[in-house]
Amino acid sequence: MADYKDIIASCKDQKGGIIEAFHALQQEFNYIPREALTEAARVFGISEAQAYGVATFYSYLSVEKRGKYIIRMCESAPCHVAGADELLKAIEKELSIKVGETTSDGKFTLELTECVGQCQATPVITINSEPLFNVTAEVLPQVLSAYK
Amino acid sequence: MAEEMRVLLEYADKINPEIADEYVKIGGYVGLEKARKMDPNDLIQEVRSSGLRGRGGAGFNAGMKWSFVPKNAEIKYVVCNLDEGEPGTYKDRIICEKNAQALLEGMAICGAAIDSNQGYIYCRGEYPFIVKLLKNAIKSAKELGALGDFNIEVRMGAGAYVCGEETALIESIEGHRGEPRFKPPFPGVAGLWGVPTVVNNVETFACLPSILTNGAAWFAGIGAAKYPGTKVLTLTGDTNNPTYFEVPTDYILRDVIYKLGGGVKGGKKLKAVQVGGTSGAFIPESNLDTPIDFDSMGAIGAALGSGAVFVMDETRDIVDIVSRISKFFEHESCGKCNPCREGTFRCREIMEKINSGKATQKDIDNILLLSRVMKKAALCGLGQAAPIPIESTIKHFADEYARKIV
Amino acid sequence: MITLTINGKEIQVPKGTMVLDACQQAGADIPTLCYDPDLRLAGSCRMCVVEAKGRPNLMAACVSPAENGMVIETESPDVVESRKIILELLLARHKLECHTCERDGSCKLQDYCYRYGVTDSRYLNEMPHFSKEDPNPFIKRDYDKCIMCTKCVRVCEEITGAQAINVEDRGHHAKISTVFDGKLADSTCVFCGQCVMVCPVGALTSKVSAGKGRSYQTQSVLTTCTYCGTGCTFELNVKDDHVVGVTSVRDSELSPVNKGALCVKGRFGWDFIESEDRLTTPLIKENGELRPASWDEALDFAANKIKEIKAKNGPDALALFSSARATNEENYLAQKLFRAAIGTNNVDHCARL
Amino acid sequence: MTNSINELEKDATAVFLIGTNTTENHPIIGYKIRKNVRYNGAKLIVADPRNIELADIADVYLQFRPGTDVALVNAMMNVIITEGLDAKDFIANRTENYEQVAEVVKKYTPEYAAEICGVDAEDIRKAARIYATAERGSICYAMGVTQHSTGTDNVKTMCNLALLTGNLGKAGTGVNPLRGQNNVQGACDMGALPVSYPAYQAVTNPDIRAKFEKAWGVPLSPNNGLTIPDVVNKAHHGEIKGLMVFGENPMVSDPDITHVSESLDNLELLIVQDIFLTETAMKADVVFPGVTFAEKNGTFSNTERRVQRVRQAITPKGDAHPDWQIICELSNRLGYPMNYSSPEEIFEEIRTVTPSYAGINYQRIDNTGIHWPCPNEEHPGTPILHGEKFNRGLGLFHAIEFKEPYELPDAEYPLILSTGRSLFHYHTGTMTRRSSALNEFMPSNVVQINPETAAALNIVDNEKVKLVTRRGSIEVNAQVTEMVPAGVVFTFFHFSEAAANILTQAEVFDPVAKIPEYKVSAARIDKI
Repeated sequence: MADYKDIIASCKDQKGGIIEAFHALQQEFNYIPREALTEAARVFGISEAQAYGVATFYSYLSVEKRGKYIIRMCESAPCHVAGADELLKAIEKELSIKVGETTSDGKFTLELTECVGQCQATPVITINSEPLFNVTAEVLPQVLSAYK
Repeated sequence: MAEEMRVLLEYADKINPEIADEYVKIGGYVGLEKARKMDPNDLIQEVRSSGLRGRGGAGFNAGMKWSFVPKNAEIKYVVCNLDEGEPGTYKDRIICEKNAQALLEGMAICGAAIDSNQGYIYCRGEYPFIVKLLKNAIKSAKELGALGDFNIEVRMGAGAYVCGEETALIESIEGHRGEPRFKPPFPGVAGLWGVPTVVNNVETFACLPSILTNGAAWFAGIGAAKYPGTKVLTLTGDTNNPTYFEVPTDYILRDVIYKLGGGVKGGKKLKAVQVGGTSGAFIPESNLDTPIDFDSMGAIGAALGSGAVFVMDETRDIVDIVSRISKFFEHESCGKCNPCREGTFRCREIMEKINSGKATQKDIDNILLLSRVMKKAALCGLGQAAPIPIESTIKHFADEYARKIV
Repeated sequence: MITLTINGKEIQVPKGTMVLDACQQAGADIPTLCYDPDLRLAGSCRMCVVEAKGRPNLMAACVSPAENGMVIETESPDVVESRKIILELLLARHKLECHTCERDGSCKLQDYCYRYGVTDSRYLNEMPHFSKEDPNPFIKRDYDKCIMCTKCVRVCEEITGAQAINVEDRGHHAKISTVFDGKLADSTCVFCGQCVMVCPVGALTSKVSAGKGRSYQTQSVLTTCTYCGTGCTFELNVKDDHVVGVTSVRDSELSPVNKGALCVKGRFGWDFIESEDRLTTPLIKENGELRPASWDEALDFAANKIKEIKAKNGPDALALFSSARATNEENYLAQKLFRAAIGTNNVDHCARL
Repeated sequence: MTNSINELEKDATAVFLIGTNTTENHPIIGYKIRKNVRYNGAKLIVADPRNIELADIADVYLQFRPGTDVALVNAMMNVIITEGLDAKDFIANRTENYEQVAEVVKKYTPEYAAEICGVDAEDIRKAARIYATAERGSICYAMGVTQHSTGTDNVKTMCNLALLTGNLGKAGTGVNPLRGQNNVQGACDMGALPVSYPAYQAVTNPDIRAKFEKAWGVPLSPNNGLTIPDVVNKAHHGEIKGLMVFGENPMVSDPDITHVSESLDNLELLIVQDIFLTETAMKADVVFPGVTFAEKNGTFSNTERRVQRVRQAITPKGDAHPDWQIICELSNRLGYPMNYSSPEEIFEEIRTVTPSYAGINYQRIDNTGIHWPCPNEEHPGTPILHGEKFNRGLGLFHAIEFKEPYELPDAEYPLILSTGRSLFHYHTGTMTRRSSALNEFMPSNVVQINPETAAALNIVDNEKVKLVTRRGSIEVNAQVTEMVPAGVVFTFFHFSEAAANILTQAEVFDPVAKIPEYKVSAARIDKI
């Protein structure tokens, strides 16, 4: 695993780029580890409390450990009418977790999201930001099996 | 007239948007070259007289917006809003995927007009692949020398609808919580890092190359007189053809749904259509013959907004959908101002109560009162717009509510 | 100068004046919760909204510059309706325990609800549960009373510069927290209590003063701090002849050095005054033990001994360590005592220590 | 302070902090400086052996070896002169003796001083340039500069630096000692000093003495009195027989407490007037119960010379008396009548013999205090000294050579020990140790040790250790922290049960100011 200090340092020339650094950290760790947040605050010249405020503001950033794959289920109106609720229930059942939880093997974390801008093929889920289209309860096990 | 008119998307899928050279071969970067030779004042005037109005939501004349930027400021920024978060909207993504170079060229034209050599594109966190595409496109354009000394940096959001609001977007680029600022000062005077900043939407910038190439009069002659040009729409919901279209702005809503969209899915009847994203008003069938331009939409209490067109068939439960929409706003409120932070929360509570059949007329009265206060007292557009779906459905679909209350 | 009309009254203000100040100049009392003239503007509580003719929405007076020709109403039906609803929304998230709240009687939420006749909230339903015990001896944090004005965040950042707290999360989940929502003691907090000073409600209160008296039960006496040499001024809160707290004076005339800002010692280090250990009677040493004595006895004892030494060894066998804690008047008298009454210049104090 | 506190928030464009842990010991001043740096872009130079909070936001942080202040500042002057950054007009018009200083600092090249101070030569250059090129540069210092055997030299060197750059007499400039006690300025102003009457009027000057003899109606001693260390020593030798200690606690605050204790035990008469039974009061023959600031009226003069009101809020506890009344009673019994009806009446007398206070009265300072000098009732007070000219006319440069501290580390005592204050306590702890919240938060002393030093000694955080010097030892918990550099340890003097001043030296003082060398003692740490 890359060192969080190097990851943060690679973003330091972007003025105000702490969110970029958070993205880069999440690329590696899937969340923002505490010591990395402290380091990022230092590098970007803001307080830890401020950095924490930023990290907790955005729904795609997390300061809590998450699984290897983050499944985000879109809930916005176009997906809602396309059956998002049913799909969500199917995912919860399939993985035996509720929204916000991580599977016991640390593989999947399930989150809700608002519109991901792929409304040509609803309902949509994303796995680690990759959109998957027209997902139904029937195809779900097959879709998830592609993620090891 | 029921045809698409493709200006921005004319060469969709015919060129690789990441390769500047391909864009040049179809006449790209001619507009920028022309702009660079013009006096900045004349350039601003040219854009102004084209009648181009912001495609982001507020519909402000782009040239006019630029003219507010103080000439004497040493540093100025051009910022592109690619945070399209309105549910049902993905037209900026399409424009980037099909014609990213036009966006870059448009930003550089704006740079020439306001004397700025630094641009930022703020791309929503849901589109990491667009960030990659844009970075490649910028690299290619820089290597070709097409952008001259104009530089563009791409920054990625991280899941916050409110960052589509221009001052929240600026805060986010600065590395802060994406909370909107109060205005004035407007970004044109004090924006990114406190210096004058023009913030326009992807689609607005992408219109500029053709305006410069073909002339302001050409553009002004397309579509609605007061909101000229074309508009990229995305059709979602109960439609037979859930995809994007580019149409002139005098195109009417009925044609979007029935001609381009091929009608309501399953041959059902239409109950409602919501235009402009999830903050838009619900439009009943009776208003379908309205042109989509900004002012015509405004006249029926709706808004063109992002150009999302969400179709709901006769079987849809309006209260359930609005209840879901109220959850969206609760989730996306930044929490800075009281009317929005508390209001969106209570709106969701009341909508869920109505939806579950436990509410009374008193609850409807309470939510209408709350909506009125949010609209007039919230700090930014999010809190002001959040009650619109509620109000418009209580107005146009009262029977749907009446059915659910005790 | 620009001219504007406020509640039918025409007034002139310098360009750049905010509507809030113009309203105040026109005699209109505008309610505010997030506004603080010493802090960066937030414009977020929206209590100060006023109606400007010709504008579609209400404007927040604190962040809106006055413009020439503006016509403003500060208590129009729309304005009053908005303020009432905002108050109801805040009441719906505010743990109502005025009966035991330290800030009962000095709470802005209470004051404004009273002013606008807001008795309860039609939006009362789910309540937030943000409060948890913060084990520090100085500041009680009860965020179930917090109304999110963020003055504490701004004062911590801008006046003290400790930057210990910020808004965490967003929307209705937003709350004030330290990094990773930890204890204040583990943060960069220096317990200056500036946050307590600016909190408009009972979300942040002094643990040292808790239960000792509310604002309407106490008298305030302006004085100067007894600790370091900065010379901060503050008010001692007095109830039944006991000091029960320290509060800030924000007025720069009355608090020229600190403008209400204090440090942990000034704000929370006052209860030594009421300590059980205080000396309350003169003492005389007898057989190696100090025993209580009357003033006459103690003073006579001291005076006689001084006279004796002076007679035997001369005045320079006597010395005074005066006090850098005592007043000018006392130091003057003390040195005068030794110089004029005893006759020695053996006078010093601990300026070097 | 030559200048006022609020200038540090608004006017200063560069601030040079040396030997002051401002945010802990003068928090409000520290906050103002931080605000100026963060929001107005003021430059900040911090010189301190400890990595204090403000070092985090400093443009240059000089973590120099304790006691090498003169070498450091001489080198800054060397840079300023070499690079032509000195204020030539100011030097020519308003100062004298420049040449001597220029000559002395020649050898203090940044490289030479860097060797002595243990800092980077380039940082000395940077610091010098920032301070010298600032439009308005302010020097602030505290006990970190003065509590040395070379304290007076250190202070004079700061003055040299200000004179060299013309940073005096304007808003945001000056040489600003931050004084540690609420009324240490006032006590000095009031003549609680062995060599001067109120307003620093020399007791040895016959004209002045005549003035005071007239005012007070008795003949006065023509001889300078004794300083506290001299009194303690002479009590030890039996020459001082009687001592009155008023609101002081030398059994905690003074160097080498064992020595102090012996001295006090040797007295025929010890009178203590205080609010608590302090460690000193326990030794007294007679104790007068005084009152706190909350129980009396009067005035304090703060570090910027602002005279402010103290107001009585409650009646004195029990049978305690306001201190001024006790002194009057005692004086009356000594046959020298003092009959004042109020502190205000005393203040009216002060004005008549204290020219710098002559224009101040209780009405004028009812709301806002006034900075002395204030010679008459029309005078607005003087926030900034030395505007047009210095008291003596021209500003005098003093050529100062660097001298090592008295007690340097050696094989037996390899560490440098400095003592000082915590944010959470005050002085001898008489008040703060009895403030419930403060004492709960910080109930006991610690010794700060650098992780490297701690590792070498096999000591872990929170471990109880024995801190030893040639005078004695205390047992304290180790606080392993980067705040102190390797080889330096720091402890607080507030705690009588683990009193830092058991460890400090009573035989070493600055020869002029008689200030003890609290900032440098040779020490060692033993495991327990």
